[in-house]
Amino acid sequence: MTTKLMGQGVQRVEDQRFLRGQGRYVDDVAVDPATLHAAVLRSPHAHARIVDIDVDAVLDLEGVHAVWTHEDLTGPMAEPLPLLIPHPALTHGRTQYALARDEVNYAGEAVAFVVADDRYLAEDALDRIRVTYDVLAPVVGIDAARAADRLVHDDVPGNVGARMEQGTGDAQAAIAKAPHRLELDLTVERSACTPLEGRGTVARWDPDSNRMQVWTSTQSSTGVRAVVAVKLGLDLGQVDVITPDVGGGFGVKINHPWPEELLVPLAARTLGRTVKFTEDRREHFVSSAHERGQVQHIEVGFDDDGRLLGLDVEFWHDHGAYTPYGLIVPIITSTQLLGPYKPEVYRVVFESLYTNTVMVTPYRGAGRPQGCFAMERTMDAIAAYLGKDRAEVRATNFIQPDEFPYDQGLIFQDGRELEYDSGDYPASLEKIKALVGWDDFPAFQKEMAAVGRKVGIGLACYVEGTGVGPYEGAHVHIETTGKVKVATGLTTQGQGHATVFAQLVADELGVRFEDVEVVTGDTRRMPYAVGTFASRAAVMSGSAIHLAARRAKEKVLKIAADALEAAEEDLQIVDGVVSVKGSPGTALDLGTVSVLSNPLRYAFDEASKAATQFSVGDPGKPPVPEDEEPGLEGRDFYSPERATFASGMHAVIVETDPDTAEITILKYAVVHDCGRLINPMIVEGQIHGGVAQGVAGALYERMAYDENGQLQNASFMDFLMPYVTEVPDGIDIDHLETPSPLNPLGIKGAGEAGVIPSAAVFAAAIEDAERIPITAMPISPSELFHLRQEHTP
Amino acid sequence: MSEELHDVRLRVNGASYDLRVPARRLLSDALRHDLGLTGTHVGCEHGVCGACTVLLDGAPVRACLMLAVSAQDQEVTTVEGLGNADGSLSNVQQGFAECHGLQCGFCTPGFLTTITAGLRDNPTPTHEECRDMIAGNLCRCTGYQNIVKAVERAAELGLETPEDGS
Amino acid sequence: MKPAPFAYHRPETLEAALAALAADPHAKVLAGGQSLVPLLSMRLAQPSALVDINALPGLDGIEVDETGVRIGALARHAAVLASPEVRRVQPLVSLALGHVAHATIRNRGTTVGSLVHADAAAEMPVVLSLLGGSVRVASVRGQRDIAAAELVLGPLESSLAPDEIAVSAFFPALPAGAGVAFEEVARRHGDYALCGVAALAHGARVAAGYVSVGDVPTVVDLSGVPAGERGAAALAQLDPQADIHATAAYRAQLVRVLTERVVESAVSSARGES
Amino acid sequence: MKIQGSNVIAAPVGEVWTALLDPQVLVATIPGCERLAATGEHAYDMTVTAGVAAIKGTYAGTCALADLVERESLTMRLSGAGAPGTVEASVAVTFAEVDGGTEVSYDADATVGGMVGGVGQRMLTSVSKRMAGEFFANVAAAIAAPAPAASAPVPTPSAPGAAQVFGAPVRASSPDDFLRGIAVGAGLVLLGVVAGSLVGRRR
Repeated sequence: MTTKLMGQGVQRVEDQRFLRGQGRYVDDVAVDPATLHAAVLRSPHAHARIVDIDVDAVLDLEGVHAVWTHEDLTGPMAEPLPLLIPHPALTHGRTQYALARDEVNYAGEAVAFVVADDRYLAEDALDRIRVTYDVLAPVVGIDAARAADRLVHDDVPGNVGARMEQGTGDAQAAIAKAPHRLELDLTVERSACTPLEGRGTVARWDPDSNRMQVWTSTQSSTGVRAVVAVKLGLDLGQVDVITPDVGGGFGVKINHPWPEELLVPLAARTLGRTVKFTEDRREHFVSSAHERGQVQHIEVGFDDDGRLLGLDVEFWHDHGAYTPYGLIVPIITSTQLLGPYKPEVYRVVFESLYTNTVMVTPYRGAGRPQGCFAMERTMDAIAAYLGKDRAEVRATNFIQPDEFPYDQGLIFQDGRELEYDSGDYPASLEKIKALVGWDDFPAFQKEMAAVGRKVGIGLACYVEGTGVGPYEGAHVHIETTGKVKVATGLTTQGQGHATVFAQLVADELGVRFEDVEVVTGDTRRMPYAVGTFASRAAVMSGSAIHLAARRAKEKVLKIAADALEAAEEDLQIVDGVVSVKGSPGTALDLGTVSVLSNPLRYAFDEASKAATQFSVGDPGKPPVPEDEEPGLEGRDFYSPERATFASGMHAVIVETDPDTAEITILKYAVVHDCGRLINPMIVEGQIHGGVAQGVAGALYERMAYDENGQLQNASFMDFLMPYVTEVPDGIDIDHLETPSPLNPLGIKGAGEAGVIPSAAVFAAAIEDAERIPITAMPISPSELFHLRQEHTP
Repeated sequence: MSEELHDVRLRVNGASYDLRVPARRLLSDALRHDLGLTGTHVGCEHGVCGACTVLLDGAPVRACLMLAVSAQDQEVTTVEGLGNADGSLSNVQQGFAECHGLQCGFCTPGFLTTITAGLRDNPTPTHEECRDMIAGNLCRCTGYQNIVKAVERAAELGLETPEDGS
Repeated sequence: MKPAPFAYHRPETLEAALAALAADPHAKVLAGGQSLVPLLSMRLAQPSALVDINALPGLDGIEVDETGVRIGALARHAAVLASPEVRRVQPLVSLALGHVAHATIRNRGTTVGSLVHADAAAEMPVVLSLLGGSVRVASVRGQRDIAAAELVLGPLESSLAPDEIAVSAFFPALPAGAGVAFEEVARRHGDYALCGVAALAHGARVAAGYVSVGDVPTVVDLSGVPAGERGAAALAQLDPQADIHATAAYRAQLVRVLTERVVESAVSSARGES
Repeated sequence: MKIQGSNVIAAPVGEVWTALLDPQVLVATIPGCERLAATGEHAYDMTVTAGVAAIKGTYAGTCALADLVERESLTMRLSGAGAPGTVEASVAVTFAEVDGGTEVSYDADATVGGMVGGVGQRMLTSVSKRMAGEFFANVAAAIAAPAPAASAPVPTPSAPGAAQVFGAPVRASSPDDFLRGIAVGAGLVLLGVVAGSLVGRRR
């Protein structure tokens, strides 16, 4: 009997391609001189009316095939892009046009679209387009948006896109009655996903089959498919969307459609040529999406032990110029802010505000880092106020292991109750304290202080709702060769799905891992799917694949039992061979079963010939009896009642230079609980990446907008994505496994976790080293230097 | 007026290619779009990310910071040229496979070329030297932890089964 | 991000290169291209023509004698950094080169190219100024040497005429009994420094050169200034500016801190310590 | 981007005032200015090719002098657009009689967009200030020898309406000046600035 692969650190199958340079990313598709290349003219202004666009000089340029402005768009293409996730609280949702109509609302908004023989010529053409703008004063930053002296959209009073409130009771009353009270004002700046591969789309119109084929670097192929069909007036069945290898997503590629995802197919059909758009780095900074920007006010009432009696949170969310992704980010902040704690009364209200900046959609963590920052800074403040140990105050407020399922009494991002399914927070806390050396730190800190060195330690806890619905599906097909082809609709951008999903199938079906091939994000193979975000892929597609493999297995056993004249329960499948337990001689391989599953028995191959010695089916019934289908396939869908809640705790020790205010990481520790692990190697890789992205967001990366709405650091020279030299040399990781009762595998999502507590944990550690309140993140040496100035009498 | 084209002979992974390209054609684009060697990736086009790193006469350089016409008569090695003659993975590639040194794989070719040259020049690097070897390449997925392990593993493999180092 | 069109010349003699450059006032020289090519791709630089000097013979030399180091226009940073002779005769060159971008950039970028680019944020122009070196330039009109002090007119403006090509640079040797040191603070390893300081101590003379402080490479004479007062003395002669990574006040703090550290280390190495 | 500063020119307010309002002085002092076409009173279209070192771009720009308070103050509104990006600037200029001449103070607010806006703002302030200093030397010189270089107005069909077109004298690239530093110059300066920011990094 082969050992189960679930839980094994199996090496990734996809790496064999990637390591040989045989990955196929969207810009690697249609590498052919006949392919046309697109470029987009973008607004240089943050806020302006378009008076005139003169494209006359473009078309006489040799090698230029076409140019579009909004004037040239008709029907649905001329309408605003869809608002993907409406919400009753989003009373003033606004989305942009594929090409700006009469106004631009951020520097970088698409104004004109050019198609030429190559990208060089397309950019030559952009230089010849003359746009006359009537420049308007922009609204930049949350303060300006709240002041509302100027409006981003004339018809959105106060720049308020949405106002939403929820809670579990009268928090203000609870705070008023509490023995102790505190208030905090906290700020988190903008950052962005910045995957190393930007956005890109290739489209080919096939006039013979009347079909549109689209390759795009997306986190939701089915979403792109649906919108391309609607906007181009095609039937869904005429559009195929294929997601090739994706060079990182981290959230930004879940938004769709990008203007280019519609303009490229439009151009392909209009010109009858394959058309490609590959975004360049600057475009990614000014025309994709950002996140994180939030100002938060917290009022809390607590008792002598630091127990939360009342928590009242108000925050303002900068969602940029448009709201295609609705209120997902602020809703997640407002609910996930609670983390592993159980305040007696909680109330939260937020306003989502328009600014003349790049729009906001989820970035790995999606509002949780801000919420975690609010909650954990509050915990630290309470501990400081009471003179108690920071870990102890947290422990006092933990939901206990025997309290699950625990209903927080709120509505989560998926519209379901915020009910935690499982977890063990006290155990996690003990692990993280041991891992980082929490109890020994004060002594170390004294030692260092004695030699003039400043060190500090921080701790932060989080709970992450993962694996949100509505559903994912899977299709498992056993070929007559015995090879197993698996398809699921969500996409892959580095999570190793081809490996972990193959592990699940190999285990459930009893086939060799090497015989399983997984395809993701191809609407031709699985047209019903949602997408890869919210740490949902393993939970959703993993479960669906597990169930689909089980269906295929049921059919295998039924046919094999018939062929081997044995009872199904006496059969076993090992390494792709079905045999009768105890008598290994009586066996047939899955390929043969596959042949037997199809009454049409041409003896094309050895498997078919081998099959001729067996007879299956009831002569008294039609070859394909009712309720059965030819072929050896299993198809199933997984749709959970609600999200499953992973959790974790990070701790960091930092040193701050007394002279240069440089911040150095001495130790970083993570305790992580995502239920049962499919592939620990891959889960740890996700944590490593999340931690690095967290370090980046806490100490290096920000979107440096000036007061005119110009992004001043739209390059990798000034947007400080860390190199290896900026991340911890080693991350200590310990796992806890509290299985989820909500899915057949007991798993929880792990993709986003690593980044959630970073702002909070670094703020805590720097505050501990400096004895200066840290209320705004990210923080640079320059900013720390000035904080020191302000706090030196 | 159509643009002047220049004849250029590129030697890539041991093979010679004769191209006619405009002077402004970047080496990265010539490799990817003219030669179809799409393993070399373009991540920023201003020389910071390192995804497009290739070996020029054995030394790592940014393909996005070179003109194809300027690579005339020099030996270019891309990720496609790193594997062993028998088709098996090189020690550096093998190290990445064993240590989970890649996730989305987009930045990987630039790391592989850089490390291949780095280990050729220093086959027994210290941990610090392994980190330094990759200090000019950006990766957004891995947090670099496993890439450093991969470099160390590749060095180990190199001692067991030395290669020419391309 | 693709370059605008330009004419291209790849001469094989210096004479041909100078002629090509003289023929077109808007032509630009391409050596390592690590600065120029991104500018071309962003279309911030749109020269009418490029004169690619990479095929010119004899310009990649690194000549070292007891008077100093002469570095040819095609000598890559990496080659200069790897030369033990350079390190022996003028260690400051090697110390500073270690801070120039990343190794991959140094494999292609040229030391002379970075000098004539006249960028106040680059290490090598400061080192050249501090050491009192020079750059040799050629044109159809002949050759001349430009002293470091006259090389930089302003931000990114060197005193080279449009028809001149820098063929080499000379860094004087470190005199016996002298000491040098270099240190910089950058946000990320390999980035443009927020502040960099090079120091030279020789007998009574003590001087420091500043990277990323002010519009041009700036050298400050700190002779006779006691330790502990050097930072303030240097600041009195500098005007640190703000950018998106550092306020002027923070940059001033880095000047204070690094000046004390680096000058002290130059002085002690002059004393033969460390 | 905000830039403030002031300089003293050894000439009476009247002369300085007149010089700044004289298109022939403008066209002669804007470096790389190829053409200046009057589109109204104290309003001009201009085409400027300039940059730092060999890094050049051509900008189509406008320059308008408004809120004129004789010998006291004026507002200069400038805009420029070219391949590298765009510049919109408003400069408040005030004139005051002081010992030894006229103190001209400026308070500029410039918005820089496009590629340059994204990668080149770092050095702008210092570069522009430096240029402002040089400008005053030029203006002083221009006053000493009133714009001999500028050609006489010639009507040109290419000019909007019946505008007067002032051609710039043919000359080698002149030192940077006030207009360059603060106006369309803000963009031009950026060409150099960008070079700085990029080149500083990628030697």
